[in-house]
Amino acid sequence: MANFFHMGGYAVFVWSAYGISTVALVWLAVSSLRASRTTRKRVEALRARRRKEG
Amino acid sequence: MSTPLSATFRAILMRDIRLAWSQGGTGTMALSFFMIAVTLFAFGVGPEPQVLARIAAGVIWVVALLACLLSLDRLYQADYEDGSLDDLALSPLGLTGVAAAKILAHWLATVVPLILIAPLLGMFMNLAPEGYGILLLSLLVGTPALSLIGSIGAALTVSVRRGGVLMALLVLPLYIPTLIFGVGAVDAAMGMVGSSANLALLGAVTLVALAIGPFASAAALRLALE
Amino acid sequence: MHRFANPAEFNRLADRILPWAIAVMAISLVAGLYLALIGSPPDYQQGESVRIMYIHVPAAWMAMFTYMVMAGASFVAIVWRHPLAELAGKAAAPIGATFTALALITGSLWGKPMWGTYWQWDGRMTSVLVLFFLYLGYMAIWHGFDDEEKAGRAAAILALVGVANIPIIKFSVDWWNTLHQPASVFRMGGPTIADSMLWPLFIMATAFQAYFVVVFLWRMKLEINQRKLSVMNRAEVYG
Amino acid sequence: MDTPEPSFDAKALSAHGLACRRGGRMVFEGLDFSVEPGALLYLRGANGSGKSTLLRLIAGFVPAADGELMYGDDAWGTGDAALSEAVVYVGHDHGLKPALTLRENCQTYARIMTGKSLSENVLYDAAETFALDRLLDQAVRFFSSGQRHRASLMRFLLADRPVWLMDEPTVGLDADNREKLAGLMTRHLARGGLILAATHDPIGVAGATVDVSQYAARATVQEGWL
Repeated sequence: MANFFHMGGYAVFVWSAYGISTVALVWLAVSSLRASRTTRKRVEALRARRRKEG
Repeated sequence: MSTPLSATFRAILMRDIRLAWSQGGTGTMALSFFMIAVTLFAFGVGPEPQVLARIAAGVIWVVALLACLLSLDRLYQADYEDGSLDDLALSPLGLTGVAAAKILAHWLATVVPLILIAPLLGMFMNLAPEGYGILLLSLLVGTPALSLIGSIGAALTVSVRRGGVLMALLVLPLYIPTLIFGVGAVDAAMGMVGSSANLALLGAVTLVALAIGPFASAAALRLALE
Repeated sequence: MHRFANPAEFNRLADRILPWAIAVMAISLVAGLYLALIGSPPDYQQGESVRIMYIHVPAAWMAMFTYMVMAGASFVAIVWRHPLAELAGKAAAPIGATFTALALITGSLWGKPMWGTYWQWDGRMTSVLVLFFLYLGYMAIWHGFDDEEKAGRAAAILALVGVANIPIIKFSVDWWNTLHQPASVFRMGGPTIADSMLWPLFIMATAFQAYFVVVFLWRMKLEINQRKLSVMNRAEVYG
Repeated sequence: MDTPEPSFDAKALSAHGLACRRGGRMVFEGLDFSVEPGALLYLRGANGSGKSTLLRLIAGFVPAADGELMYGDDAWGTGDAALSEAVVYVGHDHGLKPALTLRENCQTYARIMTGKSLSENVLYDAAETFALDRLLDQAVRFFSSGQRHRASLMRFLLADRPVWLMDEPTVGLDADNREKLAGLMTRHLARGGLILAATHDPIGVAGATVDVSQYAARATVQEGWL
C-alpha cells in the first residue's frame, strides 16, 4: 500500500492533482444542489404567501 | 434612394471623426496614452538597447492594442447618454450601417494617428532599422480588427455602469490572434524570414472581424435601446 | 422546442433524468478512479505521474464541451428568444470554468515533474488559459445589467462571438507556439496512448460527462428558481 | 409664414392587441388605438404605466411582445430601415453634442436623417421658432437645459417626416414657446401628418386620448414563472 501512496516519487503531484480536483468538483456539486434546494423553498414560501394574500 | 445611405454614412463618419478630435475626444487621449505607456516599458525594463530592441515590436503592438481598447469605451456610450443613439437608430442606414460608420470613424480618427506615430516609438525602443516598414504595415493590416471586435465589447457594455473594465475582459482575449500575427509579422521580417504568411493571416483575422463586428455590434446596441 | 418553455415542464424532465445521470456518474467514477490509480500501468517515460492525465485530459475536453453547450444554448436563446436557453448558458458557465481551471491546475502539476516548471507556454495549455478568460468574461457580463433578460441576451451574443473566435484563437496560439517553442519532445500524453491507458481515460471522461449533466440540471433548477424569485419580487413591486 | 409645404401622403397608424414587455415585466397588453392622418393622439396615464415605452415601441426601439402595429395596410416596420422614413422621435434626452455648435448639431442631424444638408433659411426658421436663432453658432455645452430642450424640439422641423413621437414635449417650456410648439403641431396636422404625444399638459391642440394605464397587464409575468 505504501508505494501506492508513494506514486513512484510523484506523490505530491498526483495526489494534489486528484485532491484539488475532488475538492473543486465536490464543492461545485454540493453548492449547486444546496442552492437549488434553498431557492426552491424560498419560491414555495413566497408562493404560499402570495396565495394567502391573493 | 441609395444616395442618402452613402450620405448618411458619410455624415455619421464625419461627425464621429470631428468629435474624436474635439475637446474631450478620444483621439488625443489615445495618442498620449500610447506614447506614455511605451516609455513606461523603457523605465521598467531599463534603457539597455539590446533588450529594448528585442521587445520593441511586442511592446508597441501591445500598447497600441490597449490604447485602442481605451478609446473604444466611449464609442457608443456618449451617444447612449445624450440620446443621439435613438436618432442614429432611426437613420435610413440602420444600426448595422451606423455601427460600421462609427467603427470606421474610430479607426481613422483614433487608430491611424497611433500608426503614424509608431515609428517614433520604434526609435525610443531601438527597433531594428528593417523593422519600421513592417511595423507600419502590420499595424495597418491588423488594427481594423481591434476597432471591429472592440466595437462589439463597447456595444455590449454601453448600458453597463463602469462598463470599461468589463469591456476589457470581454475583448482582450479576442485580440490575441491579431496581436500574435501582428508581432509575428514584424519578428519574421526582422529575422530575414518572409513575413507574408503572418500578414496574410493578420488580414484574414481582420476580414473575419469585418464580417462579425458591425452585425454583432448592432445586435448589442438593440439591447441598449430597449 | 417550446415544449420546454415552461419551467415546470423542464423540472419534470430533469427529475426523470437525474437519477440515471447520478447512477452513471457514480459507477463510471468508481471504475474510472480504480483504473486510473491502480488498474493501469505507469508510463515507461513519465512513471506514475501519467495518472494525472486521467483528470487533466477529461477536464480539458469538458472545458471545451461546456462552452459549446453554452454557445448552442445562446444560439437558441437569440433565434427563438427562449428564456430557458438563456438560463442554460448561465447554469453551464461555472461548471465549464471549473473544468477549465482544473485542466490548468492539473496540467501544470503534470508538467512540473517533466519540464521542471509549473507553467510552460505549451500550445494546448495556453489555449485552455484563453478559454478560461472567455468564461470569466461570459460570467461577468451576466452581472452587468439590472434587467436579467437583457443580461441574458447580451451574454448570448458574447458567447456566439466567443465561439466564432475560438478556432481562430486556437490556430493563432498554436502558430505562436511553434514559432517560439522548439517542438517539445515530450508531448502531453505521450506519442501514442497504450490501450491500457485508453480505458481509464474513456471511463473518466464518461464520469465527467455524467457529472456535468447532474450539476447542470441542479444549476438549471437553481437559475429557474432565482428567476422566479426575482419575477415574483418584481410582481410585488409593480403589483 | 412660408410657402405651404406639400402634404404627406401619410397613412393611419393603428395598434391591435399591442403588448410590451420591458425590464422583465409586462408593461401593457391588449392596447388598441388608431391615429388617422392629420390627427393627434394624447397618451395619458400614471407614471410608469408605459406611455414612454409605447412611444419607444412605435419608434422601433422596443420589440412588441404581442399584437401588431399597422401603418395603412402593411405592418409597421420594426426593422431598422422602415421606420427611418416615417418617424421623428424626441424623448427626454436632447441628443445634442456639447462640443458642436447648434448649427453643426442640426446640420449633422439633417444629413444623418435625410442625407441632405439644410438650406440656410430652413435652419434659421427652425431656430427662430424656438428663439434660438441668436445661438446658432454657440457650442451647445454653454446652453441651459431649457435651451437644450428647445433645441431638441427643433428636430421636428429638420427632418420632414409624417409621424411625430413626442415624450413630455412641454416640460420646461414657457408659455410663449408652448404656443409656438402648438402652432408647429397644428401646421403638421394640417399637412396630414400624425402626432402621438405622451403628456399630461393640454398643449391646446385638439386630439383624441388613450389612457395607457387602462391597459396595464393583469398578470405582469408569464404563467410559468409565478
